[in-house]
Amino acid sequence: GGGNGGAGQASPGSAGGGKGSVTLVIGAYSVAKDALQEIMPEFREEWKQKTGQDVKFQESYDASGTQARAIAGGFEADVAVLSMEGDIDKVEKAGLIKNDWRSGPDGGMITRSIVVMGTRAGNPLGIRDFDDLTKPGVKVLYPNPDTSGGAQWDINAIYGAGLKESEDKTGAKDPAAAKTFLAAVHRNVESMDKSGRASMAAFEYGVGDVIVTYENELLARIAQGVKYDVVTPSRTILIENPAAVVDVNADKHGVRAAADAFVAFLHGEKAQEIFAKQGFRPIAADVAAEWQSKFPQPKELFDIGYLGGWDEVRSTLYSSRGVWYQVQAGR
Amino acid sequence: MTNMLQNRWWSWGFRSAILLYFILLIVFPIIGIYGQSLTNGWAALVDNLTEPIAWKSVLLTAKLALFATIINILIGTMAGWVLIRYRFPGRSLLNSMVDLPFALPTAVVGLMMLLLLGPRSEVGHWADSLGFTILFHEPAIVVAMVFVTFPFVIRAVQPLLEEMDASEEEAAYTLGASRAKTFFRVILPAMVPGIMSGAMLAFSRALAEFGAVVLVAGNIPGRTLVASVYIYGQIESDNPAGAAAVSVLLLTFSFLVLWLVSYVQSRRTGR
Amino acid sequence: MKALWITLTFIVFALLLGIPVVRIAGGAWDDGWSGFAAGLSRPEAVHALMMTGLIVVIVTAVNALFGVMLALYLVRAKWLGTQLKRIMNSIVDLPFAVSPVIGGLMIVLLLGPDTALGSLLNKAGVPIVYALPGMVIATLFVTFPLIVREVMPVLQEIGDQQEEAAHLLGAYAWTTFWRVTWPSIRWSVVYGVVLTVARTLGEFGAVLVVSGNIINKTQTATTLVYEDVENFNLTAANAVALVLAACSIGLLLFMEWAKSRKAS
Amino acid sequence: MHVEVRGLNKKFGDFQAVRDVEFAIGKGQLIGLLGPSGGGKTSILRMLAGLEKPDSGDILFHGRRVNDLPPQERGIGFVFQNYALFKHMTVADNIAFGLQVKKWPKPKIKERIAELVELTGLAGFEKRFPHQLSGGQRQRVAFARALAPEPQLLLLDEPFAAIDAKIRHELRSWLREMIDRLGITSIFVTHDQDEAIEVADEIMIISKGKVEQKGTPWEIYKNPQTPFVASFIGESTVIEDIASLKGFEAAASWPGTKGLIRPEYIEVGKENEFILLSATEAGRVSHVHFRGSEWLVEVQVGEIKLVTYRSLEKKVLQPGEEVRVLVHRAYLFNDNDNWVMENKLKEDPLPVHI
Amino acid sequence: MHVEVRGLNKKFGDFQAVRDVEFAIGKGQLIGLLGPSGGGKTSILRMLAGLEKPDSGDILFHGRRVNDLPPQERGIGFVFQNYALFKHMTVADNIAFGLQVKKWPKPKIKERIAELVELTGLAGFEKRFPHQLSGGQRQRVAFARALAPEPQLLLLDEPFAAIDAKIRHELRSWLREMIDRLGITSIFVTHDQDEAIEVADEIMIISKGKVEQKGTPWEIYKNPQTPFVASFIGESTVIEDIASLKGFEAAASWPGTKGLIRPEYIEVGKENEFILLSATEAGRVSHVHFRGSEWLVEVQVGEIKLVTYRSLEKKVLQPGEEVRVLVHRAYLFNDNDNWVMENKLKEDPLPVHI
Ligand SMILES: Nc1ncnc2c1ncn2[C@@H]1O[C@H](COP(=O)(O)OP(=O)(O)OP(=O)(O)O)[C@@H](O)[C@H]1O
Ligand SMILES: Nc1ncnc2c1ncn2[C@@H]1O[C@H](COP(=O)(O)OP(=O)(O)OP(=O)(O)O)[C@@H](O)[C@H]1O
Ligand SMILES: [Mg+2]
Ligand SMILES: [Mg+2]
Ligand SMILES: O=S(=O)([O-])[O-]
Repeated sequence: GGGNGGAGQASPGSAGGGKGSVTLVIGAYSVAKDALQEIMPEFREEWKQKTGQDVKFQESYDASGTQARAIAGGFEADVAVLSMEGDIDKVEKAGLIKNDWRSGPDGGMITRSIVVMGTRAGNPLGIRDFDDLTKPGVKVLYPNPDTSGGAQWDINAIYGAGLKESEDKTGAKDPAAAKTFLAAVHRNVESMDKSGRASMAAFEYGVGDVIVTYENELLARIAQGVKYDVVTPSRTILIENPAAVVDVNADKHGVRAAADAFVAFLHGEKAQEIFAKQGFRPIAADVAAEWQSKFPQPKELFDIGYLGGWDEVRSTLYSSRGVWYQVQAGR
Repeated sequence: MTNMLQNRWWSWGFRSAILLYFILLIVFPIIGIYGQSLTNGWAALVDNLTEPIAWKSVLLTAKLALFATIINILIGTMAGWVLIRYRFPGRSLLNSMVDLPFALPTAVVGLMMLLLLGPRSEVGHWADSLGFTILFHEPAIVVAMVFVTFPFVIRAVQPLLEEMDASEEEAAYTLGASRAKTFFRVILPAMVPGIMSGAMLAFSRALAEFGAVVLVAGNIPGRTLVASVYIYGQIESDNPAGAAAVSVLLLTFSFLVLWLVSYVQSRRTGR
Repeated sequence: MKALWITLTFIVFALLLGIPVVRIAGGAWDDGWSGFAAGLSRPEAVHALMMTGLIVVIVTAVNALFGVMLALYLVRAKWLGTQLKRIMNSIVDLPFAVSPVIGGLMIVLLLGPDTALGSLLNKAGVPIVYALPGMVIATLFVTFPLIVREVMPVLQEIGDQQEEAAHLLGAYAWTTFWRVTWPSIRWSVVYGVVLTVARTLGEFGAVLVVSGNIINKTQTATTLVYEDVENFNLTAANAVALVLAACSIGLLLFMEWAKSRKAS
Repeated sequence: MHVEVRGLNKKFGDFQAVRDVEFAIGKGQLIGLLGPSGGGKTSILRMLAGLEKPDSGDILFHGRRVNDLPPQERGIGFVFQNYALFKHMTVADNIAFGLQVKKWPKPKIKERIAELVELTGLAGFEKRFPHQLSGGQRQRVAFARALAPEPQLLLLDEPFAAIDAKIRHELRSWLREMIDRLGITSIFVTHDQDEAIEVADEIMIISKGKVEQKGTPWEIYKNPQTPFVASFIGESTVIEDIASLKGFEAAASWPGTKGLIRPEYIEVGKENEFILLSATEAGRVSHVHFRGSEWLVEVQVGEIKLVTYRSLEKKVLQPGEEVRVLVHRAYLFNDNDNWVMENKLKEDPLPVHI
Repeated sequence: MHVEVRGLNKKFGDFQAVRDVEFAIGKGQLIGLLGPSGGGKTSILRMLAGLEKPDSGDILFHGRRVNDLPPQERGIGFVFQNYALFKHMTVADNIAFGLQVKKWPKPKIKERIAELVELTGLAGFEKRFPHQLSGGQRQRVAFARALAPEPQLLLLDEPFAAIDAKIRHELRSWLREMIDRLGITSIFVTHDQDEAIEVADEIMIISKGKVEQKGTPWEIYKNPQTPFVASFIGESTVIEDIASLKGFEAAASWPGTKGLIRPEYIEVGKENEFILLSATEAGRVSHVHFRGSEWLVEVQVGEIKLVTYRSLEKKVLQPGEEVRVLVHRAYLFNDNDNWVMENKLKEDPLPVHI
């Protein structure tokens, strides 16, 4: 029905378990939509068998940061599925997540991916690595890190690759060289769209030669029949996407059990398979092993820890006068 | 007497209702934005505004919005005129299409422009061969702005033309004025309030348009980043004060322009 | 000369409106009728369209009433000083100068569950943000100037003598309005309403922020389209967009028909 | 400009507003259009100006058919009945408009505006907008605007209706003077018969879309060709039983004939004021009104009520007073014919003037 | 309704349109407002109606101050100078409006419309819209609309300006009759002096925002209180050197005094037409015009040009003819004073009327 009533208000009497139905409100980032929508029916079935209760989902998909802010600002999601821990942190900071979500299985992460490059079929420009993005005349697409969580991963990857390269050459991390590298790539950027998806769309309609994006995004497009080449750079970053129960909301709606179960389910085999099919690198060890061959390993894969963790990245890269700002302002 | 009292109460009630609505719905959120811009104090506001990326985006937006508005004034006046004064097959279809740009979701609009102006389109090719790119450059932004503000001038001009008294026009003819002259000296000035009304709306809307622009603008700071996208970025990167600061700049600018226009107009017609 | 102008108008319309619409229509039919039907018959599409319809009705009604009244006051009222009128006049347009995103954000910040007013209303069972009321408010804010701006110039053009005549014949504000003023401003109100409807159909930014975009709950047609576009579900996006476009065109064709019927 | 109109017809829907109108006007003439409201005067002017397309008929200026000429090219000045001022222009701009169109040099335009503003008594109002003017002031602007470019043909639709007698008089003489000087042909509509009679070279009476009569004021007064004209021009009383009046007994030989008597056909007074007492009737004053510069006297003669004027210089008559009434003449008409009949008993030694 | 106005002032911007206007009008009176265009007549009516707020001053109806009463509650009928018809309503709907507002029963409204439509000669036009009417027809609709609800106070701003003499006459008499029957108080603006004099109980002369004089037509004519009124009312010639005329030599004792002579103060004729030849001047006819029901004769007496009328019944004078001129009286005025002076040589046995 209509639009009355507050968001996330579960149907009454759902707390008890056993009978009736329960409504789970999911606030997720857009990229996860296809996978989640495949997973939900599976969970519904399982839950029904287990408790005899019907689970209904109310889903909202938006850019990760937007979603985080919406939840922090009062959107009563029971489960948050976001593209990076920083966004879950936002929700936590708003006092909505009380448990230590990182201590869960897989450190709270449900999927992995890496930042890769996509080119037109046949890789006409012969792009092999991030270095090639600095060549004059190469038109590069990545989204705007101000608005897109994905873009932050992309920038992190390029910046980190620069850092790694300097470390490989000189033995020490040279932030200045990394910054120069990032700036050189940035000069070739044709457009910074507001989200990874928008960037992908632009690429799909003929804009640019190379897109820097999540591996799973590219794989999903290729699975749809679009012809791209995936170029895995020699040095790139490992992406980890978290999911967490928003305690305050789940308790308020009395759907704690289902919410916990759902998050657990996301870590489970069935869900991980589905994620993998959608192009995510599974996090569960057994599934990961099974899919190992499907996902090429970059020469040097680093994680956010290499850059000092999200807090450090936010303060050095994305602060108001940080590296990213200086790159844009051309300083 | 009860009748009179009733009337007084009614009119008083209406007045308060309107004013209240106006204040609550319009003035309040706007004041809210001003307040928001000051959450971190004046210094922060000044900082946010002197930020080159910020003011460059505002300048760019104002410039392009002005362009778009001028284009819309021209084609809007023409289309409004043609749709009201001439009878020709297809007229009502055209008239019904006027509001399309509003009804179409901006996401689709942006996408269409991407398709129509992009490198794979005829237009894109043609522009490329002439040595400039439309997409992700200023022309695309202007086209997007023109598109999303297209109905304003037309719709503001039309009812005016319908209500206009024919005799002024006739008087001009008898004084020897050609149709063109009559249009420019007699009819157009009468249309000016409508054109202005429409143009102001178009200008404001163009200043703030996001959805359609963001897909085709390129959003490169200092070059193709428009204010609304900058604002969006600031919000997304958890700097609502910075977003509000730029908004405040646009709002103040807009307000001043609007005030000036209404002042000049009232001076010009003595009303 | 006349032919030239008509041709030019056709060209402008074809370039600016015709081609995109054809493209959209073509896109909606990419997978033939079934794709189009599937795009529209999804439960979330049906729900989103209903949601949009509901908002259109409420917003149009409220803004038509208040917009016309405010236009009347801004043009005629003597109890508002000239200066005050001029300032209000300039404020009327400001919602347009506010980026819809920040407009929506303001509503979240002012009426969200964390604010005094918001929590009060929430307790009373009327949640504003991430629910219909907030979406309506956001849309009201965003579309507010349309009707006011349509009506004001016409009120100025027709002058106040007919209204004075009605007053002297004993007609109070209400009668005067309905019997004398309304027939003259009718078409401007209609155009304003059509614009409002169209804008409401197409409104995205502000609604996205205040709605939370919950599928089958607060998702509107436009936010659905946005999501479909994001997910490369272009056929469905085009199908919904086409419905919105058709609504807008249909509304105006209906108005034209009503008008011509009245004229004959 | 020589103006000729042939077989002009105009219908609005089913309503025939103008019906077979024909006339010719010589260059430099000033023609007064008189006629009841709704008679078709404005419609005729609008067709002359090219603002309305005739259903049939020709309009010729200088012998050239101009039916298909747009108004711009007809060289016309038009004062609209409802002024049709340019609302968004000042008085000065309104007047200047036609001159600017004709590309007059700026200083000459300024001069002309100054002259017309002075003439129309609008000095000091140049910067005002029409909505800041009084009704008469607006009309004067319309007048000045139409005259400014000194058009070849002037069409004035009640140009003085809202203006007081004094200014009207001045404008009228100035108009007359300008017309004579420049040889402008003019047609003006008026409801003021005195005005028409005073300034027009010829008068055209229009009623129900038809030209009832065209001629000099004196001709029309002296020899109205239809009863309508006779009763429309001047004041008059229609008397059913005219044969009952002394001196008009002969009228009885035309059955169905009525008489029309104007105030100036009648003299009232005490017995000593008349030489030809035998031609007078006995009457009784029923009313005396002051009428500006005369007394209006109503007298009852038998069954008949007659109206006449009496000089303020003469002895004031009192209601109820017995007086003598001399009816000099009457205008007789029946369904087929109409003619003037002098009082047969009057042996006035002077020749008959009327 | 008894109407009283005290110290009324109105400025438009810097322009003082109405200045200290004071007057009182008894119930059932019909007052004619006369005055030059732009004098402030419309402004006064608008303030009475409540359409314009006076800057200062009081308006009292029946002794009650109504300044703050909205127009709806003043019970006024108003005929606008430019009609202000409801564009979107037919003639019938326009007339019915006031009645519907007053919730008259339908059949009565219909009846009233029929009556007014008949009266104003608009039968057959009930279904027309204003833009399909001629100027005069529109004005008649405005008139009918204002009168339909039989208001207590009628304000008519040149209600007959666009209407021909005949209909005007009828409407006028009907108005007079209705006013008398219902005791309606009325104020009407007119530029037609004859009209004002004919129907008004009292006349108020307004000039430059001030009331120059208020009184019965006869009072104003006989005893104009300012030179402005004297020259505004009726026709007149102002003579600088009045003392040079026979019989007015005494005027020389007030230096700076001018004379104002009306046509009806003067008689012209051949010698045999005068009894008191000694009081006449010698003159020469310079022009003779036909003026509807009289001849207008211009005579030159020495340096002075005088204008007078001559009956059509008398012998026609020819331009250039030598005639005798008798000036019965003159209205003398200087900066301080004004008075009427009779011709000292005239030994008219009759008492002086004027
Ligand atoms: N557009 C129209 N549609 C229908 N009838 C019309 C239209 N215009 C004029 N008429 C009618 O034609 C007739 C002649 O109108 P016109 O304006 O020529 O009269 P007029 O002689 O100028 O009258 P007035 O002295 O009142 O101005 C009137 O009866 C009028 O009602
Ligand atoms: N809105 C206004 N702004 C400025 N001046 C005005 C305004 N309205 C009227 N006036 C001026 O006030 C004076 C009086 O105007 P008003 O209309 O009362 O004159 P009136 O006596 O009715 O003249 P008329 O006989 O020409 O209709 C005029 O000089 C006019 O120019
Ligand atoms: Mg007319
Ligand atoms: Mg007036
Ligand atoms: O949707 S993104 O935030 O990942 O771009």
